[in-house]
Amino acid sequence: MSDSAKDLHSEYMVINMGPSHPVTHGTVKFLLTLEGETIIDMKVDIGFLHRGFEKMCENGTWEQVMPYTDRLNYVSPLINNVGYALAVEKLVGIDVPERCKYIRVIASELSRISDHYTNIAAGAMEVGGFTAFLYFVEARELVWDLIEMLCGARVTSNYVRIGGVKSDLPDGFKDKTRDVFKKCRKLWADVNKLLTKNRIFIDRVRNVGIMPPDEAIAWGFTGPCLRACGIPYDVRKFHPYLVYDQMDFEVPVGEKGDNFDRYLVRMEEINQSMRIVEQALEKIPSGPINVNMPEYRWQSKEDISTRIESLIFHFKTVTEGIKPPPGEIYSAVEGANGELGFYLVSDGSGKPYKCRVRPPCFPLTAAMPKMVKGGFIADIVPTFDMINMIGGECDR
Amino acid sequence: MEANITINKLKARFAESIVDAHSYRGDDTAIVKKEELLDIFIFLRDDKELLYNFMMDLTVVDYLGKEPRFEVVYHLYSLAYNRRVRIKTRVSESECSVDSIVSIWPSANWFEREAFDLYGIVFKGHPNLSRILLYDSFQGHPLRKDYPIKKRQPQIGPNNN
Amino acid sequence: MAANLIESIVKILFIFSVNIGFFSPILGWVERKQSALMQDRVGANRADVCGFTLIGLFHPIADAIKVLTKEDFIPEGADRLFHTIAPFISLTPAIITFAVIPFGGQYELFGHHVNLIIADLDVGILFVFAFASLASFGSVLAGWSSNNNWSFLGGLRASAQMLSYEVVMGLNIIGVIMVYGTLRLSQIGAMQADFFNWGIFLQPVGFVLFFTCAIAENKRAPFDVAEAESELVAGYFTEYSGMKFVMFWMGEFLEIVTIGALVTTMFFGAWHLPFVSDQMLLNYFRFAGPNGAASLAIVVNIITFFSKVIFFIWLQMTIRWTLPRFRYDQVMRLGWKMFLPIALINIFITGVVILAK
Amino acid sequence: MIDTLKRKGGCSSCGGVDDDSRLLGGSVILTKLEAINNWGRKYSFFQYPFVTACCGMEFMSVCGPKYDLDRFGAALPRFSPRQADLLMVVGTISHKQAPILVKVYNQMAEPKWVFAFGVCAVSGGFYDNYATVQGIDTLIPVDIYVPGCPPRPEMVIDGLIKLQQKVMESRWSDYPKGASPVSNDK
Repeated sequence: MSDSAKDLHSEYMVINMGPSHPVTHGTVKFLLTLEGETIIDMKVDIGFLHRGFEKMCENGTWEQVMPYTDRLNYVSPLINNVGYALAVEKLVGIDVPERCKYIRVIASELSRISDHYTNIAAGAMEVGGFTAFLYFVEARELVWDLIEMLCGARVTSNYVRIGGVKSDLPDGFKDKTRDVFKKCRKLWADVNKLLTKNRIFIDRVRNVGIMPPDEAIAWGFTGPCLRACGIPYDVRKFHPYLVYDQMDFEVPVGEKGDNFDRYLVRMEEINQSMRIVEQALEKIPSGPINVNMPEYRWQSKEDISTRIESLIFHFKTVTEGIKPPPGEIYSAVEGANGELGFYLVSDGSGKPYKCRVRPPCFPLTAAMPKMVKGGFIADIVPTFDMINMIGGECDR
Repeated sequence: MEANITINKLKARFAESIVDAHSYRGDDTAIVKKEELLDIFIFLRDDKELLYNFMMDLTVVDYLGKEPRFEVVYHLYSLAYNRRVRIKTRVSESECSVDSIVSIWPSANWFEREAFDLYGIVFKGHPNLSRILLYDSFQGHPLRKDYPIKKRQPQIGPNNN
Repeated sequence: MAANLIESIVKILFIFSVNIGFFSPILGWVERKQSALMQDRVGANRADVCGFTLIGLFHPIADAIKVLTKEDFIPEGADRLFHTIAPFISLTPAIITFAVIPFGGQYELFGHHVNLIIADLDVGILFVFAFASLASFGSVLAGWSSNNNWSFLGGLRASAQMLSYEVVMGLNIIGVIMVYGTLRLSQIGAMQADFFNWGIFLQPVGFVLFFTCAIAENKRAPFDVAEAESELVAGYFTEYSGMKFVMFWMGEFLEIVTIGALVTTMFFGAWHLPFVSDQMLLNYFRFAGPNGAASLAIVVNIITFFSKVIFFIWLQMTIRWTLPRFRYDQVMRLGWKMFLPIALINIFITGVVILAK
Repeated sequence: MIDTLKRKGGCSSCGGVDDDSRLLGGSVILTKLEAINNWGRKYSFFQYPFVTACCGMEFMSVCGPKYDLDRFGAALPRFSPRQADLLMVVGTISHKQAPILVKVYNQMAEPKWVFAFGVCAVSGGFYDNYATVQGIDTLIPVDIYVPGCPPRPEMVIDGLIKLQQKVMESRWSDYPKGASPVSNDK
């Protein structure tokens, strides 16, 4: 700085970015201290979407938690469903049938694809690439068609049940998936052309929001953001759940841990997830989709109207809830943003005593100031997009 | 037994600090005294055979009616050995404070703020222990079992409890 | 004298109606439809009058009605005077610059000499620049007078960006001036009667730089850092509502037209069809008598000119919906560290070539 | 509380219509002007997306290629409340968020409309607890309610068309709506 800058009266500009600001998606507030365009200091305020998830869970039965998990990471609700169901099953000690495992893998991966689409689309839109945004919204729409076919809902699916899934794969699902993936791959290629080699886009995201691997671990990064730093930690590989150990897929890793690496990791994960879905659809065995434990499983509608025991069990599970044995467990799945952990405490009653979610984007958001300090205002945009903070999950 | 290496090492090193340990459904759990929490965590993080470098989760469970009332639960993960452990420490209502572990894992910063916000546990030595999910004018700690679920404290607008 | 007056008034009315009456509303629609086309959408098409929708052409009218009846808001603590005049300052230059842009040749019509340009200034290009740089005051004043941090940042960005790119744009023009040896835009146009004399062949680098700088000057994507939606909410016009806010947009749209017209005039043969000079046109239309031939030639000139302008408008729209936004410092770096040296080298090479001839 | 909201413009059929018809109702020109004005307004909603939660995903879809809200002239998002006509409240409003919503509403220039998108905005949805506002109509007047968790795009489009009809039926006297009744702002 020259002498004139010292002599002149100058002060930092303190500016409030959000919570109702286009980049903050309505659920986070940045308090910025700026020197010109450079960020001197940043405070992050979250909680604008705190909806009392845990309190609601503690006041409902174990089954009634399922719809609330949909709305944690509302971009990939099926993964949350699966994560919660697996956690309760671990608490009870259920092993679900093979076919159910495959269906859950398919559902999770479809959800992951749509999550990454949304994330990249939003990221592209916010750096000004509106066309790329709409291409991926269109691709996501196609994937949602599949999800709708599977469970009848587009966004909040409520598809997985403790000890199984709501319904079997519909007829023609495999063919439809093939069609959809064909179109999705084409749109993926379009977006790839629009962004990956676009000099302006690369300039915006490369070397921005860098997180070195050791610090990323210390800050609790997981998921694509950690893999972008070069650490191949993926729950699907490290603690294989369901049938991920029988699937052939790769875990893409980045080198630098900047926003461009995060973008590339997500782009590649879309492809890998498609591979998993295709493999799962090939290998899926026939058989039941629910465990044969009437005190835990959700009775099928057909049985309820034809069998008296089913009706009784249905009545009991709905009114009192299932009753897992007292104890506590922690179970993690690979969410779209990272490790999605459920810590459940049961006191033996029909309601969860404690249902804690380990939100993957919570520590990521906490590290925002670290990643953008010293950068420009404009750097907040891609960084915040690439950490993919989802209000429902971060604030719960 | 390989699975219990963490517990065994902890027991060998901090014999009198470990109140209890169990391994329910494969989850290794140690309940420790809160006085030696920081030393235990530094040991877990730095020991060559443990290397718990991830502080995955921090939460609190409110056992209303029991004494001590609260349990602070830490979930750690070791990338090098692909191992998880749960450390718990008990905190009474009258003296509900534990040492902050932000100096060991920066990721604990927000988790501790959240625990403070929702359960009112004070983390001693935390750089900025303030409310995070709720607003400053909020009275009480909503996830405590004695907080009524529908007790609203609006900042603006009608209070239709 | 009276004939001259009538001629001027007719020309002014023509350009005014084309710009304000046709281009500025229609461009809003074009932008919507163009983006819809690129994004696999349908775009606005529901506004109807008596059941006719005319592929959404009524939407600009609906927008205009709504905007005219929208509350005009001046924020607390704002400088009322400057807040009010800023949009006018922003809009006026875009309209005025069209005065010196020729949209046709010179003809004898009913014994009267018709020059298809409103004001044939001998410093035409300088006039354009003088007024174009006034537009930056509009953004700066808007940003400063709004008493809003985001507006302020937007205004700062706008002023820095527009000033920088004006420098480069001016240097690009020097190449053109050197080649044609005149500042008069009608003469530059006339000299491009020969296809291989078009500016694009004589100054290819100049064209690319000029076009890019012009988009940057207009603050359109990918250079829209001054109003960057995701960073600065709406930039310097965050605090504007209703008609004043739309005036910024109209200014932007009209500037798109002006840029198209300038590029056409300087680099793409102005009103000339390739390989067809005005004299040849008159010869083609000999069958209609001297006055008829001149009138037909004028029509052909105008159609040619505006077709080219429309092409460049389309090009700008396509660029806007394809590319992401630069970061502010990257815009400045591009201007000063890339374009400025290239423009200087371009002038140098042009000079060497002219000397060598 | 609810009474105030209604008077402030909760619905178009109550309030000042009677006074208005006595003053201006007979005038053909004014009625025609009103109709033209309403026609312009209904096809030119610049929306302010107040997107907070899950419904935002459907909101993206509604603006996306398949459903394309732009067909109705309502796709242009303006993130400055001064320039927006339609406040799209998309998602749960928590008590922490409530003052911001009210502020944004007050900052909007007249005429303005509010679109409650999703059941959380309509009534709080199944989040009946300490953290969430039980419907944004306790804070600001709402013009159209679209329930659903989240509503399907078809429902949103239906809601928008209903809002257009409502705008078409509105009178001069329905505006201005003024500041939110719960706020202290003037």
